[in-house]
Amino acid sequence: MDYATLLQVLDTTLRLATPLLLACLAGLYSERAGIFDIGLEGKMLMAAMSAGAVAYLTGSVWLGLLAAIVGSLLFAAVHGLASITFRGNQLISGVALNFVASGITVLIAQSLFGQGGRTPPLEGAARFNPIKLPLADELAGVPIIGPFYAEVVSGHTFLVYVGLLMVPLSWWVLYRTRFGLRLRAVGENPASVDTAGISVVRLRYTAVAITGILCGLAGAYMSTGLQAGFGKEMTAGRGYIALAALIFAKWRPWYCLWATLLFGFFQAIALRPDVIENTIGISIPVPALDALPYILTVVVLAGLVGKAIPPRAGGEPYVKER
Amino acid sequence: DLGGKFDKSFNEAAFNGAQRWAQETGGTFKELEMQSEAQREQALRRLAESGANPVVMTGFAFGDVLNKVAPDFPETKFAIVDMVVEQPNVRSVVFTENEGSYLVGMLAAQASKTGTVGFIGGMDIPLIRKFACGYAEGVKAVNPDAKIVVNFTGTTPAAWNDPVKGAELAKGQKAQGADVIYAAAGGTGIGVLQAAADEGILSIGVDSNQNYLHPGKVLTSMLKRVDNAVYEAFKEGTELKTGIVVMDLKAEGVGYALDDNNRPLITADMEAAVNAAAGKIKAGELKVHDYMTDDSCPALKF
Amino acid sequence: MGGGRPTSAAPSSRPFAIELKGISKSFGPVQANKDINIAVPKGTIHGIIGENGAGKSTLMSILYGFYKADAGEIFVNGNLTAIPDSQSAIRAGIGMVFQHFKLVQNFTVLENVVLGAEDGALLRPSLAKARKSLQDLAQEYELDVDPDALVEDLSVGHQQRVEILKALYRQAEILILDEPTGVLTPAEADHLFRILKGLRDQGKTVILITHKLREIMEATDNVSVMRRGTMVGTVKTAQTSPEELAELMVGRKVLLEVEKKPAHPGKVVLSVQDLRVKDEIGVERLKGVSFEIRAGEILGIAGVAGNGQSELLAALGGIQRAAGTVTMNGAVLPLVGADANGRARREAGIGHVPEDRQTLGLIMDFTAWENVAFGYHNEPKYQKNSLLMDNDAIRADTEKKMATFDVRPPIPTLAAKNFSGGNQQKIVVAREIESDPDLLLIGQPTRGVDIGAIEFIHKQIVALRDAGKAILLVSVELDEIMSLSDRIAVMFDGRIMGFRDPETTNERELGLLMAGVSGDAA
Amino acid sequence: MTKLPTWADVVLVPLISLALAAIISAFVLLGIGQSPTEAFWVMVDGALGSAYGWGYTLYYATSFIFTGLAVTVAFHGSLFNIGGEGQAQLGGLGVALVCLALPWPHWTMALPAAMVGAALFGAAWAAIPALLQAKRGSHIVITTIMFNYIASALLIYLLVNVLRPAGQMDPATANFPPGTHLPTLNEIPILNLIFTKKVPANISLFVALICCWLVWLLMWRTRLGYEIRAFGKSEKAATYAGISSFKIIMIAMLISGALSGLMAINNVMGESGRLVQNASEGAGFIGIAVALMGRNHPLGVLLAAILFGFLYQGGAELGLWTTIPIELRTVVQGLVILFTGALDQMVRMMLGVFFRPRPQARAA
Ligand SMILES: Nc1ncnc2c1ncn2[C@@H]1O[C@H](COP(=O)(O)OP(=O)(O)OP(=O)(O)O)[C@@H](O)[C@H]1O
Ligand SMILES: Nc1ncnc2c1ncn2[C@@H]1O[C@H](COP(=O)(O)OP(=O)(O)OP(=O)(O)O)[C@@H](O)[C@H]1O
Ligand SMILES: [Mg+2]
Ligand SMILES: [Mg+2]
Repeated sequence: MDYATLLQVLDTTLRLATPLLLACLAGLYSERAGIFDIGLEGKMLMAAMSAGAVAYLTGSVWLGLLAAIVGSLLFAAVHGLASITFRGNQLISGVALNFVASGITVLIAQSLFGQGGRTPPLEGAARFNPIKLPLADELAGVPIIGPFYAEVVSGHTFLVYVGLLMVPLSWWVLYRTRFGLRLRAVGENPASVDTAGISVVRLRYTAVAITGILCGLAGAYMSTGLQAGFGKEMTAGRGYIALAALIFAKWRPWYCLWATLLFGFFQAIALRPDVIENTIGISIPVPALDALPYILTVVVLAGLVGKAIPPRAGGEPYVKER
Repeated sequence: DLGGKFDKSFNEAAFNGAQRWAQETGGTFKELEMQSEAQREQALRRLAESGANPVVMTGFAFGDVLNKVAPDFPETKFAIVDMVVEQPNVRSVVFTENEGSYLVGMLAAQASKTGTVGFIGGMDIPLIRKFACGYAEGVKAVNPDAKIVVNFTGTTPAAWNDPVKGAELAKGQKAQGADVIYAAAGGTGIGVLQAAADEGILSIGVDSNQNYLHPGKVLTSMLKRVDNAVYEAFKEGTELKTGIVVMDLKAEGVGYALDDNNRPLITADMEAAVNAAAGKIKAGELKVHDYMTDDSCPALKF
Repeated sequence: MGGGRPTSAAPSSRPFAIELKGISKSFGPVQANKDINIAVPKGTIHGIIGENGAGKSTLMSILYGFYKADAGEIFVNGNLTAIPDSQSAIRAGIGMVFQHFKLVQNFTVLENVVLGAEDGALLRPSLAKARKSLQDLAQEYELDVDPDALVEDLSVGHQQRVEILKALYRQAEILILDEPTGVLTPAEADHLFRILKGLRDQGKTVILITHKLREIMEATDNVSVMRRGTMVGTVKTAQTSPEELAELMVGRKVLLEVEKKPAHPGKVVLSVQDLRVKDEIGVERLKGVSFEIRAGEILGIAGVAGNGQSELLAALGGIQRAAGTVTMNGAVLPLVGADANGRARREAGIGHVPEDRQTLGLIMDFTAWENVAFGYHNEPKYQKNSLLMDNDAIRADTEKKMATFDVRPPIPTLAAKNFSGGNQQKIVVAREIESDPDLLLIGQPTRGVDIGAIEFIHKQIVALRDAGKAILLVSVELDEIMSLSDRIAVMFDGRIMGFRDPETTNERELGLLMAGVSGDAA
Repeated sequence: MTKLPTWADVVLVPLISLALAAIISAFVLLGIGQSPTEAFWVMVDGALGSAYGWGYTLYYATSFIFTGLAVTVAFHGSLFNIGGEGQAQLGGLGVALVCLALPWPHWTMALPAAMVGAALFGAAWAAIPALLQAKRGSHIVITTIMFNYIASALLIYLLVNVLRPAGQMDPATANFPPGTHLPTLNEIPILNLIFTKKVPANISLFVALICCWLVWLLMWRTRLGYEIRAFGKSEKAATYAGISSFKIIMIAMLISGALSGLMAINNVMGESGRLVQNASEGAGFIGIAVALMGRNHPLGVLLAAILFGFLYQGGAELGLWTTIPIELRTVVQGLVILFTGALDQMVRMMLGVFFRPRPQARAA
C-alpha cells in the first residue's frame, strides 16, 4: 500500500469513525451513570432523520442539527422514563426504542417528502461542508506530515472536529469536575450518591440527556455531514458497534477514541478490498471484512484483550423501597 | 427492486413509466415495494390474487419467484425486466446495457484529463459486469491507454442502497486518479454522484436521467428506458404479448442523456464521435461485447 | 482524650438535638415504624436497641432523609425541620453511618469524602481542601486512613472510618451509627467507642444502634428500646440493667436456656483437616482449619462476623472451592471441581441451612412447595418417572412439613416471599432437618426469628442431635452458641483459636478468643 | 406500590399495555396524516377477513411461536437471548444443507432430518455466546447481537460464493427437491375445505404447537426445567442447591438456539423452498416481543404469536392497499415491546390505584 492510498484509507477512517465516536461517548455518559443503553442506534437514526428533514425544509444545517438533538432527546427521555422513573428493563427499553426509531423515521420522512422514507438531497448551507484547516495548503508540500495534515486531518466537516474535541472534553468532565465525580459514583453505587444528598434520579436523567445530545450529533453527522440527506436505516448498526467500542474502551474517553478509530479503520478497509489484496496478497471475501468489527467485539468480550469491568450498578434500577 | 422507488435510478424509472401510463389513460395501478427477499412471493401472489393484470416487476431477483407463481395464475399476464423467465404468460424484457455503457464510456474517456476513469457497480452480478464491460470498451475505443478503476459495493441486494459506501468508493477512486466515475449502482449511485460533485470531479448517472441531480457536475447518464418497458406493458394490458423483448440502442431502449444540465460539458466533437459510434452500433457494424454471453470481458479484467 | 463528662446532667434541662414525633412508615404490607416518638438531648450518646426487624434502621433512615415517613414530624435543635432527602439532613447537621456502608468501592478515600460536599464545579480545589481537613480530623479524633487508598482495598474497620470522616467533613453535629460494631473486632469496637466519646466531648450528639447490651451499658447516656415497629420506652443508661432492657426489647422475660440432656457422642462423622479457602480476589479467608464432629454432638462455632465462619459453611456445603482434606463418614469429599457442589454434599448426607436464607436457601419467587424440593429435586421420591417430576408428591410432602414445623400460613402454593422472615426460616429448617442428614450445617438459625420460633428451632436441633446426628452450628449470637453447643470452637481471622466446653467457659473467655487474644492457639 | 392480584398481572397488564401501544400508534398515524380507523380495518380484513389472510397470519405466527419459545426458554434462565435472528438464519442453513444433500423421496422423511439440521445449526450458533457467558461472563446481550451480524455476513458469503448455483444472479440456494415440499394447509385433508387457495401456512404450524406443549412440559414438569427456572430466579441459590451454572447456561441457550433454528422449517422449507438471503425477516427480534407479551409462558407465546402474525400480515396489507408505509408495523412492534417489557411497571402503577386496599382507620 503506498502512502497516498494509506492517507486515503485514513481519511475514510476518520470520517467513518466519527459517528461511532460520538455515539460511543454518548453511551459512555449513560453507562457511567448506570443506565445501559442499547438504544444508541435508534437515537442516531431519529437524529439523522430529523436533521435531514429540517435542514432540507429550512435550508439551514444548524437548525437541522438542533432538530437532531431534539429528536434524539425525545427518545432519550422515553428511555429515561422507562429505566429511571419506572424501573423497567433497560435492555428491553433500548431494543424497543430501536424498533420504534427504525419505523417512525421512515413514516415521518415519507409523509413529509413522499420519497420512500428518504429526505431530499441537501445542498449548500443545508449540509455541513468540508472545512479546510489553516495552513493545510501551505503545509501540503512538507514531506510525510504535510500530506497527512492536508489529506487526513484537514478537510472534514464541522462535526468531525466536534467529535474529536469531545474526547478531551469528556475526559475533563468525567475526571476533573464535580459533575463527573458524581456521575461516576452513581454508576458504581447509587446509594452512596443518594446518602451524600444528591438526587440519583436527576443525575441519571442528566446523563441520559447528554447521551441524547451526543447521539443527536452522531445522527446529524450521518445525514448532513457524511451524506447529504437521510436514508432508511442509514445508521446500519453503528449504534451497536459504538456499544462494542465502549466495552473495548473500558468506559474511558480516550480509549473510546482509539477503539472507534480502530473500528472505523476496519470499516474503511472493508470498503477497499483491492487495497487489502494488494497489501497482504490474498483476497479476503468482503463479507468477512464486513463482519470483522463484530468478530473483534466478541473477541474483546471474551476477555482475550483484558477484562472489561462495567460500572457496577449498570443495568440495575435504583430501588430504595422494595 | 430493493433499492426503493425513489432511488432516482432504476426503480424510479419503472415507477415513472407506470405513472405516465396512469396519467395518460386514467387507469390505476398498485405498486408494492419489497422490504426483503422473502417477501417477493407473497407480494406477487397478493397482486395476482387481487386481480391485477398485468403484473410488472423490475429486477432479476424476481425471476425464481415468478417461475413458481406464474403457473398458479395462468389467466394473469406478467412482465419482468432484466431477467428471462420462460413461462407462457410472461414477457421478459432485457436491455442491451453494454451498448449504452459503451457510449457513456466514450464520453468519459474524452472528458477525462487524467486518463483514468472509474466504475462503481452495485451488487457484483453478471448483469452489472455487463455494464462495466461495455463501459470499458467505450473508454478504450477513445483512449486505448486509459486506466479503468472498478469497484462493486457488495454482493447482496443491500449493495443497491448504500450511499455511504458509494461515496467512500468514489473518494477512493478519485485518490487513484479517476476524474470521471460511472455509477451503475441504483440508490448507491446517489452517494457516488454526491461525492464526485463534492470532490470536483465528474460522474455519470444510470438508468434514469440523473444529470439534474448536480447540474454541471454529472457528465451524462446512461439511459435505460425501464419506464418505456413498464409503460408499454401497462398499455398493452391484458393483451400483453409474452416472450422475450430486447430493448437495444436501435429500439431506443438504451442511450445517453443530453440536456441543459450537461450541455456545457459535452463538446460538439464529443457528441459527434459518440453519435457516430451509435450509428455504427445500430447498423450492426460495431458489436459491443456482452459479458453475460460468455462471462468474460476483453477490455477489462475483474 | 479528656476525662468523660459526667452523665448525670439532667437531659431535660437542655434542648433536644433531635425530636421525632409520631413517625410512621410502611413498606407494602409491613409496617416498619408505628407512631414513634423519641427525643435525643444535645451532647449525649443515645442508644437504640431492638430485635432484628424492629424498625431501627428504618427510623434512622427517615431521620437522614433516605426514606420518607408516611406521617410524623422531625425537630432538629428544637426547630421543625422537613427532611425530604439526605441533602436536607446534611444541611441540618445530621450525618449517618449506615449498617451497609454507602461507599463507592473503586473511588479513593478522598473522592468518597468529597462526593456530594464539593466546593465548586471543579474537582481539584475540593480535593485539596478535603485532603487538608482529613489531616486535621485524623489528628483530632484518631481517625487516620490513607486519603489516596481505594476503598475496596481497605478493611471493614477502615471503611467505617471513612464513613465517619464523611459525616464529620460535612460538619455533622448529630452522628447516627447503625450497628457499627457488627463488623468489628472487640478491639476495633473499643477504638470506635473512644472516638464517639471524643465526639460527644466536643458537644456533638451521637445516636448509636446496636443489638449488644454490653455496648449500650458501656457507651451510652440514654437508651431507647424498639419492638416490632413501636417505641417501647427511653431510659437513662445509668438507671437500667441489661435484664430490664432485654425484657423491654422482647416483650417478656427472656429465657434463652435450652433444655437438653447431656450428649452421647458416637463415631466421628465429619473430619476436617487444614481447610483453606481463598476468595475471588485471592485473599485467604480460611487459613487452615481442623476439627472433628461426632455423631450425637453439636459443635458450635463462635466468632465475630466475617472471620471465616461463612466460608467454612460454604466450603463444607459445596458452594465454595477449598483446599485441604474433608472426610465424611470415612469417605473423602471433593473440595474442588464439578463434584464439589451442593447436590453431591446432600447425597453424601450433609444437610445445610445457609446463613442467608433469602439469597441462598430459598428462591423467593418460587412457591413454598417448589422451595421444599429445592436442592432435593433429584430425589427419587419426587419423581413420577425418569422424565417428569411428581409435583403432587412434593405438594403433599410440603403440607406434611408445614404441619410439623408449624409454618404459617400452611399454604404450599404461596410464594416464599410472601411468608414472614421467621416462617421462611422454618421452611428451610424443615426441609433440611426432614431430609434426615447425618450432618447438619446450620448457620445463624434464629436470625430475624421471633422468640417462639427460636425455641421451636432450638428444640428441633437438639432432637436431631439426640437422634444421633452430627451438627455444626454457626452463630454470631454468643448466647445461642453457649446454650446449644456441646463443644465450642472460636474462630478469628480464618483460624480456630481454641475449643472450649460450654459448661466451663464464660462469655469473657470466649470474647477474648474472638478478639484473637488466646492462650492456646497463639 | 400496591401489589396486583395474579389475574390482573397476567391478563390485565398485557392487555392495557397493548391498548396503550395501539393508542400511540393511532396518534402516529394521525400525525402523518393517515386514518387510524382505515388502517385498522385494512389490517383486520387483510389478516383475518378471509381464509387466505389467515393462511398468511398463521404462517407468520408459526415462525413467531418458534422464536418466542426460544426467547422464553432462555429468559427463564435469566438469559436475554437477542440472537434469535442469527440462530434462525443458521437454522435456515441447516435446513438447506439437509434438503439439498439427498434427493428426498417424501416430506415425512425430509422433515425430521431438516428439523435436526435446523436445530443443530441454531443451537451451534447459540453455543459460542453461551460459552462466553458461562465461562467468561461476557454479556450475552451484546454477544448475541454481534452473532446476528456475523451470521448475516456468513450467510451472504455462503449464498454468494458457495451455495449459489452457477448462472444464478440472486444470492440464494438452488430450489429444494420436490420431495422436501411440506404440505401447506390447503393441501391437508379437511383443512383444505377451509383453505381453498394456496397459502404459505404449512405443517410446521403443528410442529410449533407441539413445541409449545414440549416447552411447557420442560419448564414446569422436568428437573431440568426446574433447575433452569431456579437458576434464572437466583443464581446464588442455584449453586447452593448444586445446580451447575455452566450446565444451565449452556443447555438453556442450546435449547433456545435450537428452537430459533427450528423456525427455518417454516419459512425456508415450508414456504420458499430454497434459502434466500435474510430469510428470517426479523422474526428473531419479534420473538422477544412475543415472549414478553406472552409473559414467558408457552400458552401466552402462542396467543402473542398469533397477535404478531396478525400485525405482520396486516402490516403487509397496509403496504399494499394504503399509502401507509409498511414500516408502521415496525413502530407498532416497538411500542408493544416498550409497553409490555419496559413500561410494565407504569401500567402496574396505574392499575395499582384501583386495587389499593382500603386504608384502615388507624388508632390515634
Ligand atoms: N427497603 C425496604 N423495603 C421493604 N421492606 C423493608 C425495607 N427496609 C426494611 N424493611 C422491612 O421493615 C422492617 C424493619 O426493618 P429495619 O431494617 O428497620 O429493622 P432493624 O430494626 O434495623 O433490624 P436489624 O436489626 O435486622 O437491622 C422489616 O420487616 C424489614 O423487612
Ligand atoms: N401475599 C400475602 N399473602 C398472605 N400473607 C402475606 C402476604 N404478604 C405478606 N403476608 C404476611 O404479612 C406478614 C408480613 O411479614 P413480617 O416480616 O412483618 O412478619 P413478622 O411479624 O416479622 O413475622 P416473623 O416474626 O415471623 O418474621 C407475614 O405474616 C406474611 O405472612
Ligand atoms: Mg437495621
Ligand atoms: Mg420479621
